[in-house]
Amino acid sequence: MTSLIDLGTRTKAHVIKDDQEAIAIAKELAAEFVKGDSDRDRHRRLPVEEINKYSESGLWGITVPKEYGGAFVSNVTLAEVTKIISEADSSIGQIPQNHLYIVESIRLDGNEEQKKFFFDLVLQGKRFGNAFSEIGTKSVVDVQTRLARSGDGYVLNGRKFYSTGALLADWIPVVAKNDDDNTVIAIVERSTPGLNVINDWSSFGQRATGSGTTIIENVQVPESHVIPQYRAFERPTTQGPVAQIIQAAVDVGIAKAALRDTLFYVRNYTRPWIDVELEHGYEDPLTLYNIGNVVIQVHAAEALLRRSGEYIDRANENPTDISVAEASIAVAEAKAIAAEASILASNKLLELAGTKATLEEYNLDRHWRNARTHTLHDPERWKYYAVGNFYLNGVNPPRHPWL
Amino acid sequence: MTSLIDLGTRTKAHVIKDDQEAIAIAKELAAEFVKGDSDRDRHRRLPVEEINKYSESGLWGITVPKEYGGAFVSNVTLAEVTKIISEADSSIGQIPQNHLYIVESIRLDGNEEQKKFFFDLVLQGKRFGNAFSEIGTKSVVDVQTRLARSGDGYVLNGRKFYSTGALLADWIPVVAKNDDDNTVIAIVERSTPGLNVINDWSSFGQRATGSGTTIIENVQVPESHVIPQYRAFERPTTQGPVAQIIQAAVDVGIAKAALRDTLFYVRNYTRPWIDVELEHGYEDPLTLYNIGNVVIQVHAAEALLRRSGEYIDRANENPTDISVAEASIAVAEAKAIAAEASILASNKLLELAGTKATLEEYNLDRHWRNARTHTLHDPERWKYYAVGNFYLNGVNPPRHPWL
Amino acid sequence: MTVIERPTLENYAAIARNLSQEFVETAVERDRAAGSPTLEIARLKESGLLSLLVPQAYGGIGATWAEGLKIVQELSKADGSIGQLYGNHLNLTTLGHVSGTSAQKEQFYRETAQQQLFWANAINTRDIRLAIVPEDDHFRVNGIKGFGTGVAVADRRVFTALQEGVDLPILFVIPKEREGLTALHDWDNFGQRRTDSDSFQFQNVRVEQDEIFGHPEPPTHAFSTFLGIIAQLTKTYVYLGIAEGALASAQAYTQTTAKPWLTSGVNAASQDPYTLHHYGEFWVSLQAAIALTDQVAQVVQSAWERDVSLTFEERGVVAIKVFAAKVAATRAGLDLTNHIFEVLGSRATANKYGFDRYWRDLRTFTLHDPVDYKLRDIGNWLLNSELPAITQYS
Amino acid sequence: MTVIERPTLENYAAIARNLSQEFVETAVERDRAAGSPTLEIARLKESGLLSLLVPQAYGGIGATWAEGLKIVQELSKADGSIGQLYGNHLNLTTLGHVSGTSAQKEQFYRETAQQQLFWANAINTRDIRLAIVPEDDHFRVNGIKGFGTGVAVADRRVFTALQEGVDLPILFVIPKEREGLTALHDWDNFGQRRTDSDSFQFQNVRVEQDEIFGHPEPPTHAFSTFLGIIAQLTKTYVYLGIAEGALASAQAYTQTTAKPWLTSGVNAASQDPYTLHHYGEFWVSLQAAIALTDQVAQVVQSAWERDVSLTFEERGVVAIKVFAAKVAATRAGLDLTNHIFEVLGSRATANKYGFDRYWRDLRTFTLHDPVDYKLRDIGNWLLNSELPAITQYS
Repeated sequence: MTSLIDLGTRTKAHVIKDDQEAIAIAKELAAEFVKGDSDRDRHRRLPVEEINKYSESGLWGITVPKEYGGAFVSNVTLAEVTKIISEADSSIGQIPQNHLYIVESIRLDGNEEQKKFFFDLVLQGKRFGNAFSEIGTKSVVDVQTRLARSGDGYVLNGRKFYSTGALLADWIPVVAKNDDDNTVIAIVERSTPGLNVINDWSSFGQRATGSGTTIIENVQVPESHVIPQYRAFERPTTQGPVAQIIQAAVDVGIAKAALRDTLFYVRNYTRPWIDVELEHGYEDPLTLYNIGNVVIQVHAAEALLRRSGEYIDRANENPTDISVAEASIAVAEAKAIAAEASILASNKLLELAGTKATLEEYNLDRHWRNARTHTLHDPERWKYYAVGNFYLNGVNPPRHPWL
Repeated sequence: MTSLIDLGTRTKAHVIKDDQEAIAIAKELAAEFVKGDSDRDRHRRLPVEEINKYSESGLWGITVPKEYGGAFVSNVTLAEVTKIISEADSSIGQIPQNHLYIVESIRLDGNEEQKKFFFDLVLQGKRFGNAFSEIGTKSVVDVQTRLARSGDGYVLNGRKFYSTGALLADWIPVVAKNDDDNTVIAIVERSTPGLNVINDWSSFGQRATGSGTTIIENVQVPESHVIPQYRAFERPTTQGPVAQIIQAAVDVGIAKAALRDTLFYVRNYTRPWIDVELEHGYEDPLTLYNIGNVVIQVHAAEALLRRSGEYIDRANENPTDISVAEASIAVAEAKAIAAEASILASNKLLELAGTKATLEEYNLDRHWRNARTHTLHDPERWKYYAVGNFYLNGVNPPRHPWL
Repeated sequence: MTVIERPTLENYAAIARNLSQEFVETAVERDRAAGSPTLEIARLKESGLLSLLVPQAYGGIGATWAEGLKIVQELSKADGSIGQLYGNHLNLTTLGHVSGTSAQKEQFYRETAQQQLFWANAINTRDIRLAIVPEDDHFRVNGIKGFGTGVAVADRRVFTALQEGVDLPILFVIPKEREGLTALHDWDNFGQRRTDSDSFQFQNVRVEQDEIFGHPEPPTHAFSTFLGIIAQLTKTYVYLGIAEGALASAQAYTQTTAKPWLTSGVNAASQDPYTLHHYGEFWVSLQAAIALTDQVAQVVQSAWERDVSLTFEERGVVAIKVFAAKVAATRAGLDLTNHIFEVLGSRATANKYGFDRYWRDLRTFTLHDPVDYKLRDIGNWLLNSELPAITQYS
Repeated sequence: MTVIERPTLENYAAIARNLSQEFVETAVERDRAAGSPTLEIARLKESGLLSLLVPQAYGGIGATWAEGLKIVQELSKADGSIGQLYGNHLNLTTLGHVSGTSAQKEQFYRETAQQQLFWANAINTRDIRLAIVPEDDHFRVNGIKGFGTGVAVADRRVFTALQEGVDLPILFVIPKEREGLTALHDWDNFGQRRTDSDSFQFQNVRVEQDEIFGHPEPPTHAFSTFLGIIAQLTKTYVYLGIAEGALASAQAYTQTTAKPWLTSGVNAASQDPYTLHHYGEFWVSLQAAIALTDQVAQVVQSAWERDVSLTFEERGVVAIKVFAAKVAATRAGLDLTNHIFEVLGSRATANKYGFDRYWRDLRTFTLHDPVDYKLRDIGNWLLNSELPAITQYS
């Protein structure tokens, strides 16, 4: 039994040719997505139509290598696109996170046949979801889901939580241990019997991601749909940093959204405080001071995000222990500062706007709820550790999707 | 009467051809300057020999326009060079600050004859000092020094404080009000009768800058040596942002120096604290956390410094009200974050190194003293104001050398 | 219905503690439901704690401000909405004492104690939509007033309205039964959701002479405006309570539910060195804010006891101290309610835990009036020896 | 030489205030000169304040810890070095009480009061270069000991040394006259410059039986190690004093000397809205740290009065509270001594003002033992109910 939601009428995706086009299209889409952002959050509404538009725009295919017909944009651009969309709606910005992760995984560890097959699907506009994380395990690397050999194929069993994007996906990649206890990814088509995706996401933030539970019962998987993911971390690759830069870009997007609403609200609504003789709230020198501070923190996060994209691009050209470690560390820096900036900006928004801004009709707390939820994906405190250990002791960070 | 210090034997400066060469030379010089940094600070010794090497290297001429034989490097490079030298010795890094300001002033407001004359001197390795600020006035823009018409030339009278670089300069530009009450710069050769530079700099930081007092008594100035500085602020020019990016670069250099010494000291000397069972101090997870945080703040300052250089370069290509305002604001952001980073890094250095690091022999407090002194050049709090006012209210910052 | 011991100076704190523990169990649920705090007020009445500040001479428990405000903190640990409602109530029960005639003082103290009356208000003098007009020997009130925290369920309801030709707002109290008042049910904010801070529509509401308080009027003595300072301190205790509640829940979650991070090398979340560090930070800031506030409460209590002999100078200096406590509590609380998540992890964002309510409540209530202006007043006193201007907020 | 009233419980605070005001006038000059605090100790002796904690039964002033440590804060306002010297002294004068026999307690209390003896030490147990060897009925000590704060000018000098075959260090006190001790004059640090914390070379120094304290030894009761906790609180008061001194000087400078910034639109630096804001911040953090520390001092005083009945559990909980105060004071002080410059401006960096001495002193002294480990202990207590390990620092 498979619970399927209607994905609506979809057309074949446009194929984007270069970085510039990707950014231009992202800006267009963002202008549209921002309109319903608050409403979707309030009603926990899955952005089905928006995600169709997003994937049809070709932006879900921009990391496909050139030899397979993609634009293979730089990681600077990938981060920029994610940031632009996330500023408009951070749930929509987060949804392709795992899709992009899988595209990278196929690029790094898929065989030629898999690359041809899946990259073609991606360029057509097909979407990958995610069934990676589990609940009730000892830690994030403890995977209970098993992919067992069965005839000339495999059979998959397990239960996943935090399945961001799975509800809206055409294919759902499932992280599992194989018979050798290596971590692999089995890519399962959404209508496969035994696959069940439930929208039971109940966090207070990133409400429209529909990051719910995936139940996998005796799902048949052909060998050709299994990616040997563990290899990505046996040698130096950009798998980890690419996963993280998208995360960081979502956080920066949230920070920018909070800043945007601060500027709008304070400029248009905030009254001057009674203790100061000013005509308008936006003249208050302390308000300006605080806004200046938020702007600077947000720009610093943007600048470190760009810088980390440059490091990943360099590591991609020549992936070595050190170039990949540098990329991981640069992304960790960006993610740490992005988390701080998003928390700062989403708090200051309300402090500067004033009590009236707490009315549910404005829904201005969603930026804080989104920031606070999304920045917890993996703990900030261990980013600082990794950065310190690299610079002080020359210890390369561990290779996994959280660095 | 003029007090002259011996500037030693000097040779004609090398002429640098491009950005890349400038950075390579800066790195070479830095490796040399860093050796005597602590010693010069401790003894308040003027870096005469070092400044000769610095100006002979050609780095004091890199902003001379191409049509006059200079490399006219980008402002990204100018900031990078200043940062590299300041990391090695922030006093040396600060000394050419006003020289570079005057080169920019001549480029913007000198006439053809002045450009030919002074740029040629600059490329030869001649140095400008500075006699800009005054003490005991109402605020920094209140200038008491007067340049009075006298025959076909002028006569100059006044008293200046904070004359960074003047002791080591060949020419000393003096900011004065002319008979029309406009602010001009009179460039006076060091041996001119009536000019007296005293090394009475007594701040606790930036000790080797010899930023002292200049006394000007009835100094004769020919018309050809007067630059109509006020014009730089009547139209949109990069005069202000260029002045500020050099300041910001010095602060970033100080932050980097503090971080460098933190890594060195903690790695080599710091014992583990008794409450934790570790063999080495550098394994302490809290130390690593803190170092990670300092690294990120310093990198954020570097990234915003580079970004502000890009803004100035764009404004230089097409100086309009908005492009110059954007450049000023970007530099204000960089300077604000650089100040924070330098204070943070120079404090954490000692916290992480431990009590022994307070021994005078290590002289590790110099980074804090330098940061605390140099970041006060103009108040941080009004940077935040300018940034906030620009982003919230669309108000362009005032045009003056402090923005 | 539970039979409750009548509270005395010996047992009121224990009663409040029990009540707080009772409230905390339903806090997440009540926050989600929002709506009217009918249940909470009923339980407060039954507890007998509504007469906490009424002097024993009038039949009350007779606690001091320093004692009474600790109860505001205790209840706020469970639920910021209850804390705010109860804090406001304590303030309003002394209105007859501070701004009333001696007859009003006697009447309001006594009936509050005897009948366990619950007080609420919509005083906000920045809202000028309510008009009062004299008519024969009484008054009539028409218009709208916003932010009527708990007014819908209150036995005594305090408002301000403007009278033509009179500069300062007129302060009055009317009983629940008084006709012509309609709640507009427009309180829909993301925090302090259970305070039911609706706007109220007045239609020809009658107000008697003896329901008008003598103040606010041009203050002839400093004491008449001292309740404004106490109100600031009361909010401070609500902030502290919310922060304390957040810390206690986070602590329990870390001890029982949170998981160790994969690179931490420890077996339990409660052993993570950074988690220990963060908890240390939370605790230090919170303890410092509590210590400062408790110290200031003693100062406020002494000033209160000076009654009408309180000078403007004394009042101003007390105000500065209260402002400092308020800023410290705001900072520590916001820091804590933002950053507990970093040690709790992703799963703690699930709505069933309701960990966001601490931030939503504190963020909402700390916006009541800006702390930046409290800092300015402190700076202005330090550098220029100026006392804060007397307003509803200072 | 000024004739000074003998201090009593009524006037000791005023005497300390006068002395502090006297010291502040020469503070910049003495900081620059560094060297030995001969003058300062002479003035302390003359003041009679050296017997502040000696019980009246032994001829002292008889102040409590809570009272005595406020004097450490008062003197530190003028000069962190004096604060440290005096704070150490107060601790050491009770050494006979905590770790001695009843004869030692009586002797040291009494002679300190009668002769106004000044005490100093180099206890640092992490420094293991000093060896003590039994010889007939006495001992001989040889080696080197570092960080002898004020030892050079002290009448009574306390050290620890290691004895072969004995696990724990031996604690002893010797008079100034004792032969064989040489100061190495190696204290040249950028802060607390006037503490003269030299290393000392011991050459065959004789130590009598009755100069050895019974402790540290494996603690049979918690009280015997309680002075370690008091030492942490004493440092906290030095930090608070340094910060208070910095704030007071900054305030005076802003009021009299600082200039308004060109775009500020105000006529005096003391009117700059950001300057007011910063002062508000400084004050709030400092007041919160002071309030917490004063509250904790009361707790320490109560624990002290429990004497040998103090339990390890009680000792541990008091330690946690002291740690919190220490962290709060460190944070507030460092923040203040770093950021005052932003409101003072460039000219305030001139050496004649000496504004950097507050930062140099505080930065140096707060490194004594890392606050991060205090935060860890607090977290470990909150989450795992573990009490801090008993060391010289806890």
